[in-house]
Amino acid sequence: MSALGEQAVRTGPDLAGRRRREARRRQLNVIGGRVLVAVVILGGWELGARATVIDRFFWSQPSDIAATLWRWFTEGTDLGPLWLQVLVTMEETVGGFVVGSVFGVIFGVVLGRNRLLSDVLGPYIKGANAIPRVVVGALFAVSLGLDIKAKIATAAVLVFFVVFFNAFQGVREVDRNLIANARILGADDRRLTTEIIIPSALSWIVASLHTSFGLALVGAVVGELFGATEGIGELIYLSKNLFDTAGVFAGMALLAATALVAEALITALEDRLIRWRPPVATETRI
Amino acid sequence: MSALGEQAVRTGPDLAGRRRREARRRQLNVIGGRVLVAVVILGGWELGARATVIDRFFWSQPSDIAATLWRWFTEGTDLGPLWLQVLVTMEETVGGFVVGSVFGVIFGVVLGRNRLLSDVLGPYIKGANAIPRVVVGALFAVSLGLDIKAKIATAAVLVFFVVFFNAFQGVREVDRNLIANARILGADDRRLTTEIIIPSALSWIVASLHTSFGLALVGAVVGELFGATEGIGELIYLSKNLFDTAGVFAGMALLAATALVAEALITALEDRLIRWRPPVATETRI
Amino acid sequence: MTPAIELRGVTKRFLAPSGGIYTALRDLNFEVEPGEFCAVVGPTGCGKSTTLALISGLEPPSEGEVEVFGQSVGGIAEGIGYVFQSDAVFPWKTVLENVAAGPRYRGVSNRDARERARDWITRVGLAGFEDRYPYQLSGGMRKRVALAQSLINGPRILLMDEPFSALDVQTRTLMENELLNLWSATSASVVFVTHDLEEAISLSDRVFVITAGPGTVKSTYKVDLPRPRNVAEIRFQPRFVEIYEEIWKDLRDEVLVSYERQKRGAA
Amino acid sequence: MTPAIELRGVTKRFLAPSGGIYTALRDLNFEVEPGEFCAVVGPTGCGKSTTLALISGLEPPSEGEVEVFGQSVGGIAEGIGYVFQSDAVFPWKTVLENVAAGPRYRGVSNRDARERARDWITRVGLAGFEDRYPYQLSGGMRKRVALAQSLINGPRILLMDEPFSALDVQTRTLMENELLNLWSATSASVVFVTHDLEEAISLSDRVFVITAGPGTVKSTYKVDLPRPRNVAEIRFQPRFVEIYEEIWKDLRDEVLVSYERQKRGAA
Amino acid sequence: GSTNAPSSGGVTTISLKVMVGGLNKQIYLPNMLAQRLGYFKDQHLDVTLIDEGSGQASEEEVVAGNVDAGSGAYVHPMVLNTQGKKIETICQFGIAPGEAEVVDASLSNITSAKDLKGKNLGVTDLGSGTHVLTQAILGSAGVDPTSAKYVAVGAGDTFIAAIQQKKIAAGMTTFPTISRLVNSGKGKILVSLLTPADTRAALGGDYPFIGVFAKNDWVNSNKDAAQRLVNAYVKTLKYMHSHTAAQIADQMPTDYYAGDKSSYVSDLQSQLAIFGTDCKMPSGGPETVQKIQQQFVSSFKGKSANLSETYTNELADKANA
Ligand SMILES: Nc1ncnc2c1ncn2[C@@H]1O[C@H](COP(=O)(O)OP(=O)(O)OP(=O)(O)O)[C@@H](O)[C@H]1O
Ligand SMILES: Nc1ncnc2c1ncn2[C@@H]1O[C@H](COP(=O)(O)OP(=O)(O)OP(=O)(O)O)[C@@H](O)[C@H]1O
Ligand SMILES: [Mg+2]
Ligand SMILES: [Mg+2]
Repeated sequence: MSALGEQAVRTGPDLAGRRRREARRRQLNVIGGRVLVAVVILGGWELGARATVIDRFFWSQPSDIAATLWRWFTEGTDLGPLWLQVLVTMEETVGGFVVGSVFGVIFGVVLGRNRLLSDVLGPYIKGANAIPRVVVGALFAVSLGLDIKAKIATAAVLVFFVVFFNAFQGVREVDRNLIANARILGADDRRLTTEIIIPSALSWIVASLHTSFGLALVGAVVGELFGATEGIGELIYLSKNLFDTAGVFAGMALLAATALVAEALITALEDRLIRWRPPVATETRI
Repeated sequence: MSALGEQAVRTGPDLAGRRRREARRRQLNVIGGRVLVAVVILGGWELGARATVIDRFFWSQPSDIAATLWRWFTEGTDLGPLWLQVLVTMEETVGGFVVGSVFGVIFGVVLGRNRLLSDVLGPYIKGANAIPRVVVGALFAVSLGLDIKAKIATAAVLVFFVVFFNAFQGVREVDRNLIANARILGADDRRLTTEIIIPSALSWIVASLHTSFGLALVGAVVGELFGATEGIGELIYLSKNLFDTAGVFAGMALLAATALVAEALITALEDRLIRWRPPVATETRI
Repeated sequence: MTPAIELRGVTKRFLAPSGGIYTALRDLNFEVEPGEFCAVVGPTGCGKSTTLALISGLEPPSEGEVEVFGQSVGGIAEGIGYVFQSDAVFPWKTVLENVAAGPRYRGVSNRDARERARDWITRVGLAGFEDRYPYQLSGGMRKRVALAQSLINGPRILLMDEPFSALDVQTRTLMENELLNLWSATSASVVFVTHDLEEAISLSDRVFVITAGPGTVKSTYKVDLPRPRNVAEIRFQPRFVEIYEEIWKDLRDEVLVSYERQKRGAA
Repeated sequence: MTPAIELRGVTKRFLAPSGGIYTALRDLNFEVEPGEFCAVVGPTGCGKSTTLALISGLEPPSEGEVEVFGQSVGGIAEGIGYVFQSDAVFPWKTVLENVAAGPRYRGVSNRDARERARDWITRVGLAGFEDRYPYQLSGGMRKRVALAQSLINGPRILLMDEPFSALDVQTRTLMENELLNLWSATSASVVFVTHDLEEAISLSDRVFVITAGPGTVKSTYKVDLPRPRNVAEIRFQPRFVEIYEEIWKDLRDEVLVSYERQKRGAA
Repeated sequence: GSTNAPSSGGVTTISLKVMVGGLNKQIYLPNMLAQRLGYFKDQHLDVTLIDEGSGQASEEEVVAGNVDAGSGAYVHPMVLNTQGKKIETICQFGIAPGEAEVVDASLSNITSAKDLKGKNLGVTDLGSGTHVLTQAILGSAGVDPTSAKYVAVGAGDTFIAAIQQKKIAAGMTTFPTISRLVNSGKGKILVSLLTPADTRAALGGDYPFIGVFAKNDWVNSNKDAAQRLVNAYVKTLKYMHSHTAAQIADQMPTDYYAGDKSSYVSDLQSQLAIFGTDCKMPSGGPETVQKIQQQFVSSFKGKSANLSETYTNELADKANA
């Protein structure tokens, strides 16, 4: 602050500096907390397994899981090199995520804007949401073939509903004052949608994207139940069939790691898109 | 309106009456639209199947599905009377729905309120969201036993994440002015949570409940993969294994119908809880 | 000549929370000539904002007829500018984008719209704040953004709901003069809601006094002060004081009625 | 005696959108004695609301020290009432619930809280509207709900940010008198932000004039008018007019500076 | 679909997709073994083996034309035949199911299939092959199959958990679940369908189980490809009968016996007998299967398949010639 060349203040300590230090300490706390949680969970699991409190046959143990991951990493998996499995699943996931969320947003916005349409189609969409994705995945495998299309479709279906319901509600939550103002200012339906409704519903949509990427991964894995030759899901099923519990957990760890990377990207996107908000810095203060 | 005994107005037609008539016409339009959609989908499907454009082996046809439903209804299913299957699945679903959404709301609110906790636990929750529910279902079956507990847990896991992410975001969206005001008025943390945060995040939470019930059904059906002897999911699997596609679709229709009933209940709840909103009647006008 | 705005026998009712019906406006008759500047005063809660909502087409009347330039209003009417009583600037747009929104919506190219917006931002005294988001502005500044947002469209009918109430006296006087200049150049019809009788008189051709309770027009006063006016000076003219006294008596009665009634508890 | 409120060398900066830093308040010094009624006036955007936010503890100062009753403020301070400039009533609570919120939060039983709330609702002239939700109220009515909500807690320090700007003159005068009655009974320290100099003088013991740009106290004026006052009458006392003239010159300069600077475009 | 590409030797290489209902299960072993031994390549076939979680889906994919051939139980072509979908087995590997009814070892009072009356019995999935086989062993032992309660418990750890949690008294399953239970002393084999002899004793005839099938149309119009496929499988079966379990296991991917090769080998040892040597349908097998279907599967009651359309020995005969 003083670098800005402003005059020194008469009294009081450097609050800005104090807050910077606080922020740094917070950061350390967070990392410490995360490590602590990991140590407690993994340590407890490992010890429990070693003390046979936890049945290793069903639950494996962290050291075995790490060893499996290491083996996959260095020697490749049975289905081929590890990166290939990750890549295949990522393609399916990203495809499903994009397709599902684009359709979810479009349907959500259109139905949110149009009362008649939402009244007419609402029950069908709500009913469809109850159809088990495993069954849907099988139908897709039959009708779309066994390549990536069916997996993308399965992932997209999982994503669609979550995004749809949020986009729909987000649209209906838009401040009526703002809509009125935009209308008066001359916004036509298209403008109203792109400039008022969507920005305003954005936090709803982005919130659903946080869940969605994980769901897209789940969908891709479910899709790999049917006719896959590679992918993380296939790796998990193979391990499961072979009673290789460590492999099952290793696969899940891979999925979790993938999701976290994607999460970081979505959060970055969110921060960019919602710049017009008061910064979260003071959030802790109130 | 004139029943209120107010003086008649000089000019202008009875606008209130006109709007009442409009509302009635709208209602008819909605019903007509719904029927039209049903007729187009089911009719097209039936005709397509009869013209063998659609392969009945994979897609069955509405008349067969209806016949299967009727048979289940009148003669019972292979697994026992139909109501029993519905009841079993409903128990699992409602259990999973309640457990999942209660935990989702609690975690969402607590983490939404506490920056440190959300920073520490966030990655774990986001990672866990990417774990395929089918695998989780198997783990639950192993650890919780093969009875209703495992199915409830599977359904709850599906519900949890959706509700959690929405509740979390809903809490963070609360108008900072209102929080400031409540703080100044003397609200402690508990009051702030119950009287400001939750009411304000309510539309977020309720929106997630709309998706959640469907997901709970899906979870219950996935749970029925393991250790079930009855339930709608079991009925679907049985039909599927016997290449009885009509049975598969009949089961899905049952799920959809169940979801719609639940939806109606959630909507009623929503209307009760969010009475403080401007009524939606004028929504169509802007 | 058809009036610019005409309300005939308009009644507006709302559903009260008890399930009953609350009548906000009853049998309101109201005419604004083209190019006329009208002010509306009345006790709080008498239905001033509701009247503007009816004219703009945002709310339908329960009974009666609302016409703008001879056309019955059945939705958002064309060519209207509306400065809302409550904040309605777009939080996700900067000041510049907020002000440029109107022209852009009406098909002006992005560049031109921004240019005109810059001009208007300067007129309302916000130059230098173009890139701010609304949360970074003070209350008065947000109000001025809203003002520029409406005026930039050059509306034929301008509805203003206490637009200057958040401004300090000096800024307010400046803005009032600015508004009069603009208005005389465009000959728009203005309906100006205010709770400040001085402001009402110094700006307008006609003042409508609305009654308490279910609002209706109690009386109208012609303001026969010469134009162009300077609002800072006009208040000291003897004719102004005369008009003020006259309307004030009328208004005060209404306000007292309203206040007393509310104190007693009539919903 | 320790002052009720003391700001020493307070600077408040905000991050400007360009990434730079905008200084809203610079080296502000400010003291309010216990039981004193202070008014703060200044051009829009000079930092009046920011000052209140600092005192309440909602915002931390960038530099300098804020003390309330000798205690450094490090969060929401105790015993404070705050009438916000923008709407902050709870939309999901009825008028009654909104007003009763404060006492309930402070441990008063539900019944008693409601009883006291009813009393306050009547005092602000909203009897009969207890069951309304905020969206069913007019702008002025919402403001009065906010007022009752703050006053019911009997705060030792009362921060008011243009609380009466949405009210018509008559209601406003009534509310001002009501406020003075209340204040004299409780001897709370009041910081009253307004853009209406008349209001500032007629209510307060001391008037702070804040400079344009980065706000700081330009000058303070003692208002040595006798109490109890009737705000409707006091304006006509010669001493009032004297004080008014004096402050007005000072203030007008600031407002002009602010306006000119904004016209030229200094962010 | 199959694509043809000229190869260096003048013989065109044909690409085929074969979907397998559980590649790593030992009863499906000839598929992966043929691949690993290079027998497909020898026949100028480029075969992609697609793994499939559930059995029935591979038949559906064959019918849908998404794959050229599938590997699964013989009963499926039979059921599909009654629904007008014509697919036929071109190579029958297993002439016995390779399944066994494993009983909870702590239930000493259950000593034969008769004692299963009224008990909870585990099957992988309702309506699946294990369900039908369980009903068949009960029926053959003179117990009313409807007197028992069938619980879908999947396979693997969920099956083992079901036994441990006393959720089921016994259940029909395959290796390696069988050996896991038996080796740990948690379960013992009550009725074995692991060898042809045991199967005949339990069900009164051969029960052809896993094989390779394709659409009849496809076989007729792709005679050459089908023949080469069967050639490769016949060669594989012959390899299996001329080598030890350990030698066969050496050919398989290491993940298939992750960490525990010896139990993989011993499981395989006890299973080798279910495999035929010539890809041919055992005589009388289809009739046995159909009889069991008609007796115990309610949706099959009163139906009968045209058995001659459900398999062909023609290709196998040529391959063996
Ligand atoms: N949606 C609504 N439901 C019920 N009552 C309403 C609704 N909107 C407005 N009212 C009532 O109508 C009356 C007129 O409201 P309006 O906002 O027009 O007042 P106003 O004259 O603009 O007051 P102010 O000067 O305080 O802004 C008020 O009593 C208000 O409570
Ligand atoms: N969060 C923020 N980020 C950046 N600038 C801000 C922020 N909050 C306030 N400001 C700036 O600080 C200055 C003072 O704002 P403040 O709201 O205190 O003014 P004010 O005196 O209350 O004005 P008014 O009378 O119009 O309400 C303004 O220029 C405003 O743009
Ligand atoms: Mg109003
Ligand atoms: Mg302010």
